[in-house]
Amino acid sequence: MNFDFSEDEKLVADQVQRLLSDHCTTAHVRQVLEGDASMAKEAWSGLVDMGLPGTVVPESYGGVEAGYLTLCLVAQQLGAHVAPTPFSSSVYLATEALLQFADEAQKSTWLPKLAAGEVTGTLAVNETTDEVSQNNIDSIVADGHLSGRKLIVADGLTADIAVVLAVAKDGGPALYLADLRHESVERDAVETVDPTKASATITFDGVPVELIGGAGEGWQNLQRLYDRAAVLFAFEQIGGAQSALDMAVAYAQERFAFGRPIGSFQALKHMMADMYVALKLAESNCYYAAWALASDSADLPLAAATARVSATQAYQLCSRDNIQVHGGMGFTWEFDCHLYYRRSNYLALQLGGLAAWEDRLVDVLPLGDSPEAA
Amino acid sequence: MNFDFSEDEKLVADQVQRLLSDHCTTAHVRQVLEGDASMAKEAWSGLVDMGLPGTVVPESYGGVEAGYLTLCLVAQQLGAHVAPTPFSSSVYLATEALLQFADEAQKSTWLPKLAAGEVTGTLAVNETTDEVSQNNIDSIVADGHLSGRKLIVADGLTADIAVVLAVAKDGGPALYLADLRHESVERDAVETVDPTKASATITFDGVPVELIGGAGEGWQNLQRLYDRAAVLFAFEQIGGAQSALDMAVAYAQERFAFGRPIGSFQALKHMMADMYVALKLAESNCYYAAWALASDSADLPLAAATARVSATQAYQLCSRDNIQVHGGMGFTWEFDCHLYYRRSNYLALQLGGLAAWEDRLVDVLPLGDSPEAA
Amino acid sequence: MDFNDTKEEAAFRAEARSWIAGNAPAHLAAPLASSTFGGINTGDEDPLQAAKAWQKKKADGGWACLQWPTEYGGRGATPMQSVIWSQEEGVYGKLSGTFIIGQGMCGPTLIAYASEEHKRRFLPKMASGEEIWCQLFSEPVAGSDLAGLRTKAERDGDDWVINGQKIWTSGAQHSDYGILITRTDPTVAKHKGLTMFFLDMKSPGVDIRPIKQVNGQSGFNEVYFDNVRIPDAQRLGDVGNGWQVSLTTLMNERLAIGGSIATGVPEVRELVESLNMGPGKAIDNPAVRSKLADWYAKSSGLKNTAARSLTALSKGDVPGPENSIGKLVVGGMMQDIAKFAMDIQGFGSLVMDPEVAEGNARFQAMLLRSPAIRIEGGTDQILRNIIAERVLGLPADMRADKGLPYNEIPTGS
Amino acid sequence: MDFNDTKEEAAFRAEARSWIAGNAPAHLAAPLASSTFGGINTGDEDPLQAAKAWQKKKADGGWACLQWPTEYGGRGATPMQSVIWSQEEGVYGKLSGTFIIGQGMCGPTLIAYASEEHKRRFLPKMASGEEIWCQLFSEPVAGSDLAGLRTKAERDGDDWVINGQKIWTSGAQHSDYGILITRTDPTVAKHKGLTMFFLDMKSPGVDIRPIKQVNGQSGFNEVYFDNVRIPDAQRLGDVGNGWQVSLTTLMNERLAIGGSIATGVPEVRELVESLNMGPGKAIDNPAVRSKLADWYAKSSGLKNTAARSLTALSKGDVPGPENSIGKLVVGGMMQDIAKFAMDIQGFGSLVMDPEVAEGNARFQAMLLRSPAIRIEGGTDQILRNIIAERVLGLPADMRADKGLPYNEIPTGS
Repeated sequence: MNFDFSEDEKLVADQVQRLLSDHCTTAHVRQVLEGDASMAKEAWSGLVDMGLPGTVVPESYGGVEAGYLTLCLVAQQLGAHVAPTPFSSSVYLATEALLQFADEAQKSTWLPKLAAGEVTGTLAVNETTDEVSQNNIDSIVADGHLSGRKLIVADGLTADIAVVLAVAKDGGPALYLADLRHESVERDAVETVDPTKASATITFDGVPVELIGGAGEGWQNLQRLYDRAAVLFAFEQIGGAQSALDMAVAYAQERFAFGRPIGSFQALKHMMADMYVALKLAESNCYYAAWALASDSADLPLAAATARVSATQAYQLCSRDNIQVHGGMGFTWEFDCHLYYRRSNYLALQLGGLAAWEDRLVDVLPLGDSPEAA
Repeated sequence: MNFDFSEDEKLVADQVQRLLSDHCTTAHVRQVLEGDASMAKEAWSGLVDMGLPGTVVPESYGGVEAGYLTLCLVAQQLGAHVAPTPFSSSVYLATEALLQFADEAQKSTWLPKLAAGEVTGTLAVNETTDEVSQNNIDSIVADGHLSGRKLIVADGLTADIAVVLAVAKDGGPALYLADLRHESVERDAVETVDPTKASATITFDGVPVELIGGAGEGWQNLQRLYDRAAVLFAFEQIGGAQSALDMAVAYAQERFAFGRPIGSFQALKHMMADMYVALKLAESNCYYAAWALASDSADLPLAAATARVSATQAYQLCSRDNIQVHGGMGFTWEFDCHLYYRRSNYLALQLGGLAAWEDRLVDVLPLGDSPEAA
Repeated sequence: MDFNDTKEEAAFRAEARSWIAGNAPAHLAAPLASSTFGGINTGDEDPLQAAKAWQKKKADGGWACLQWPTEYGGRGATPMQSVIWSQEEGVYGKLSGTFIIGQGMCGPTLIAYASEEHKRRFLPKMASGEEIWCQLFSEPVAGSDLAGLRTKAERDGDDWVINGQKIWTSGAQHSDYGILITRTDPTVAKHKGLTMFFLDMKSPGVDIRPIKQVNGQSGFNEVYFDNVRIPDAQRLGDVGNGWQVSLTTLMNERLAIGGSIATGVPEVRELVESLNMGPGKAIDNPAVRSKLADWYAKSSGLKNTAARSLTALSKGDVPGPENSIGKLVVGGMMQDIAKFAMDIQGFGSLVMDPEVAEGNARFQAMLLRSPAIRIEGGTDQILRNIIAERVLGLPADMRADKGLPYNEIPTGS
Repeated sequence: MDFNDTKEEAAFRAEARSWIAGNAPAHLAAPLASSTFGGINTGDEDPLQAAKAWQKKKADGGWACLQWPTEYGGRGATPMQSVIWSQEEGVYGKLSGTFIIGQGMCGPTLIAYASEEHKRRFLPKMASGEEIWCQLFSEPVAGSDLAGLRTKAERDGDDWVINGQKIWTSGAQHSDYGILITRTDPTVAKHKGLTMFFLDMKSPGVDIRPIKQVNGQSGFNEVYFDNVRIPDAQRLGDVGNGWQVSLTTLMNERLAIGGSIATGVPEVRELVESLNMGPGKAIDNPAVRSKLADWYAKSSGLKNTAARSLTALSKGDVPGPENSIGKLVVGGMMQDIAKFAMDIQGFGSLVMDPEVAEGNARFQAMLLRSPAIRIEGGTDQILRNIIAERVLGLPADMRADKGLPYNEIPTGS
């Protein structure tokens, strides 16, 4: 047993860290937040230059085939920097859907472009403000053309293509590939708690699409895709949680009240200790999920749900209580606390909320598997 | 509006407080805990001498007719002293059931004896370790005779009579009155987390019983009875919570560590502040429920559920964290912390657990009634 | 114990109700009711003008600052009558937010410490909303540790000269006057060298800069003082006695804030009754029911606690620090409610566009505004300290600044 | 990253498995598996004798204290092999409780500080379970503030004379030896005047009194010392250096306790799969599912954190204070689980009689035992301080005893 990332994997993470420290500072994030940029462009270019959109794409499709463990550490860095790039939508969702479900022709067409960052993709699922289910998908595909409206699509403003969950006219739900640059696609910017995510409502009015994966298998495939993506999003979440905790600790050391650093008051010390504990548990669950993803383990659905549940909890706790540690400064626009708070709440809901993932965890919990901590 | 108890009501509470300070010290409670006594006898005699078992019994049946507000304050004192007496079972449950549902003959027979403390009563409902429902009552009454087994009956070892939920042979559930001194009644002591509650398993093997209230109305009547009793039990709970909090505060003031009283550490101060907040909210909800009970308000079901939910939470929190404040001493047999902890957990489950009461609260929440705190 | 009105209370209620029916801006009722947390909706009207208009009308009718003496623009009413008025005023009460700091905190401080002449000059216009007041207490270096403030006042003839900076000043941008706490002697212990004044916010040298909050609003301000002159006649209390004066203000803050407090419970209840979740509505889901019940019990507990305080007040008791629990309970609860309400809706709940997701913005507004509740007017941590020390009698924290003159207290910089 | 055994690990696992299959007391497997929290069930056999028999057999086979050098009764194994052994030992590991303090804490302290002669004399019999050891640290006045201890050691010729009282000594009643921390100089700062010894628990003047706990058990003891003599040769470390020695012991405590920890999660899961609740089983109830998922995620997080620590240990890293999280997480979680498990069963769950309510006693045992978890071996509050200060680098609490000689520290009495 060796429960750690390799030196090679860590090396890539260090490179990403350096890239983002230069080109994805909170000043860059704020440019997107305040509408002065659509994404952190140099950061995205840097990621593309490093070949990272193709991290898990086979070399035969132009990828670097570095594996999921590397991709997990990249995701952690993106989360730590609240990176406003199309990376997560394009890589964890669109590219992953094609890798898992597309046919050879589709892969040959799109994977090289995605791996090279020439096009970016996303996933379009939700149509209502109820948690998504098989019963509230009204988008329909007839004669190879998609009509319907997706209420919220992450990076939907900038993506070139989308994997779309829709219902076949005479069949069940399935995944389809749509080119968002088509004239019958209309995109409207959507205001959310995290404006750095380039969210859009997308209306399809008879847009030609291709089936990805089996007809009628859309719902199961979506679950499979979510399981895989959940691991990567969980790494973004723990990355962000760590940054929020670091920010809280630094402030508590330098800010004085009553003649002493506020970090010497137990109320705040213990709050940060609890943040650390939540983060540590989530981090360890993420490590296990990374292994399950990388090794195609049968444990993946459980490992993914476990990582997702604890990472969502950890990031929401750390980003919230980082504000509390900062006191009045914590809810000013000027301080960076809200960048983490916004992103934590966005990530908590993308792929479905905590309640849905808790339910999924219990669904996939095999009988008799209730570990004591060993 | 006047949201406070009257001077007369408070006077009775003071008298009870003095009685219990003398005759229901923790030393008395421990005699029952360790099996050296079946109840706190002097305390019970004192309560009887004051006429308190008949607090809400009309004078025409030998009671003192002092009203439910007085009874609530008596309950609070009993809770504060963790009193091991049959008071709650006999007064809030058996007497109350007769007052609400019995016919004139039954009232004339039993109420004077109950009011005078000559006999004590209880309520027998639960038959399994599932939360009670209409579907898990197997005790049956045929030709006026009851057969079945009640798994756990509070004060079942000492009570003379019991109101029993059973199913009529050719009908639905109903409440019946049984004399527990009958030869076909078998009682077995049952070990629980709170040995001071004289709990018993009671087996009825063809015991003659009388119907109380309408045939087939047993389930609704049980709910009505629970609503009323819940208010009184909630007062016992806040009484106990206050004692546990007082004990914690006193210890934190006198115990030193690291050269200072442990109550000066924020971790403990804030824990006790949270205990206080929970208690205060519960107390205020109890006051409102007392008014609803005393004034036969249509709000009673909601007020009772609200008081019950918050009082259960407050007592469990206060009794648990009182142990934490005491550190190692808190889980010794020698210190009194466990008396409150035991009782809080017993009271939390008698009448059904928190989940059941939360459910009931939402059941009876009228549309449009969601108060902002005024 | 009796929850019904006494005969006198019923008569007062009828009078209030009748006056409101005849005078309130009925056309604002609907927009006000749909206000989201952290803002008021007055439809096409300017919120400040709408608020001032209603306040003036109330003052003219004798329904402003009910508990103040009539000679200062009040009605000489009892606390109970004041509450009855609030109940009857209902949704129109949302228009009073602008005046709360002045009427709830500055007013009582003036009543306690200002000269009779000043009281007659300033209180009636404060009551009528013609003049708005703010409170200049917190500073960048003095938040929870309020007494650690730096803003300097130096005597110069009949005036004092003020230099320094305040922060978190609500409504400074439209205030006419403010009460200001300053340090007049840095060489004594920090609580002892403070002095309170009131000042004209249009005085030369006062510079007001709005602070943008996480939710994009700017209810708070920074206020800079550059050689601002205040006549000594505008001093409130003795020189060096500012801390005691501020306690009067802050005690009234607890009353003002505790008086009426949004919890988020009605909103989440409305949501779960309509939201689809699994096979039924969210309200049929046991996890939802459990949380709703707990939140209802908490908000009900606050409401009933307020009723108990009111009874005590009616009997002449002074409200104690136990009233701190309202904000402490609500801050955490509203964060939980907002998170939960969005969670059970999933990804779609992030959409704020009211055309596609009516009512959703409510929870997003709560999500973005509720962290501030746990901080403003005393952090959760300070409130727990107050409860522990002043209600439960537990010992104070160890003090690093104990016995030190203000200018020798460690500041870390 | 690889969760599979290496070839060497697989070979070791096979060897261990095979030996266990041939030697373990198979007739105890069923009763041991049904042990409730806070006690072990060995059927008709005396638990202590059963434990000693298995330990001796392991020692004879070379499977005791695996990581110790062979000359001291160990196997010279790696940390990873030690974990593989634990996994394979499975339910029989419950028999080791009696020896954990000796082997996990006293042993490493002897290895670090005892003379070679003493190591060869005492360690093998500690490993084989023939001699049981305890740890005499806490005192009535020195719980969280361990260094505030009072028990006095005074030099008298070649001996030291001990007077005082220890408390919370697990297993003192059947221990042969113990390690003991004492105050040898009350006139210096409290951490500086301490000295560590080991002693024969049968020495004249040692008086052991069991402490009855809330759950009725007496795993802990008070130990009184009345002029007990200890030869100076049994001193561990230098005079005045006892605090540093104790840190060795306590660091190993974290490893010993963190090594295997009951969470209550398997028990509650088993319950909710069989319990009726409303129209279905409890596990179909969303409120139950939500809690079960959270608890599972926590226990899984602990398990995976332990696996990470093990990897670090295999690479030669020293385990840090981050391992404190296990007990902190489990203490609160088990209290929640016990309360919840009983709550969803209602009143009937209070019945402990196994004939009517099989398995129920498990949750009652947890309810009565779990408060102790949050206290023993470092309270939740102390653990949060350790994490905040030693892992996150936050400043220490203010110290009322800072710079004071021990005998001038305020004690409140």
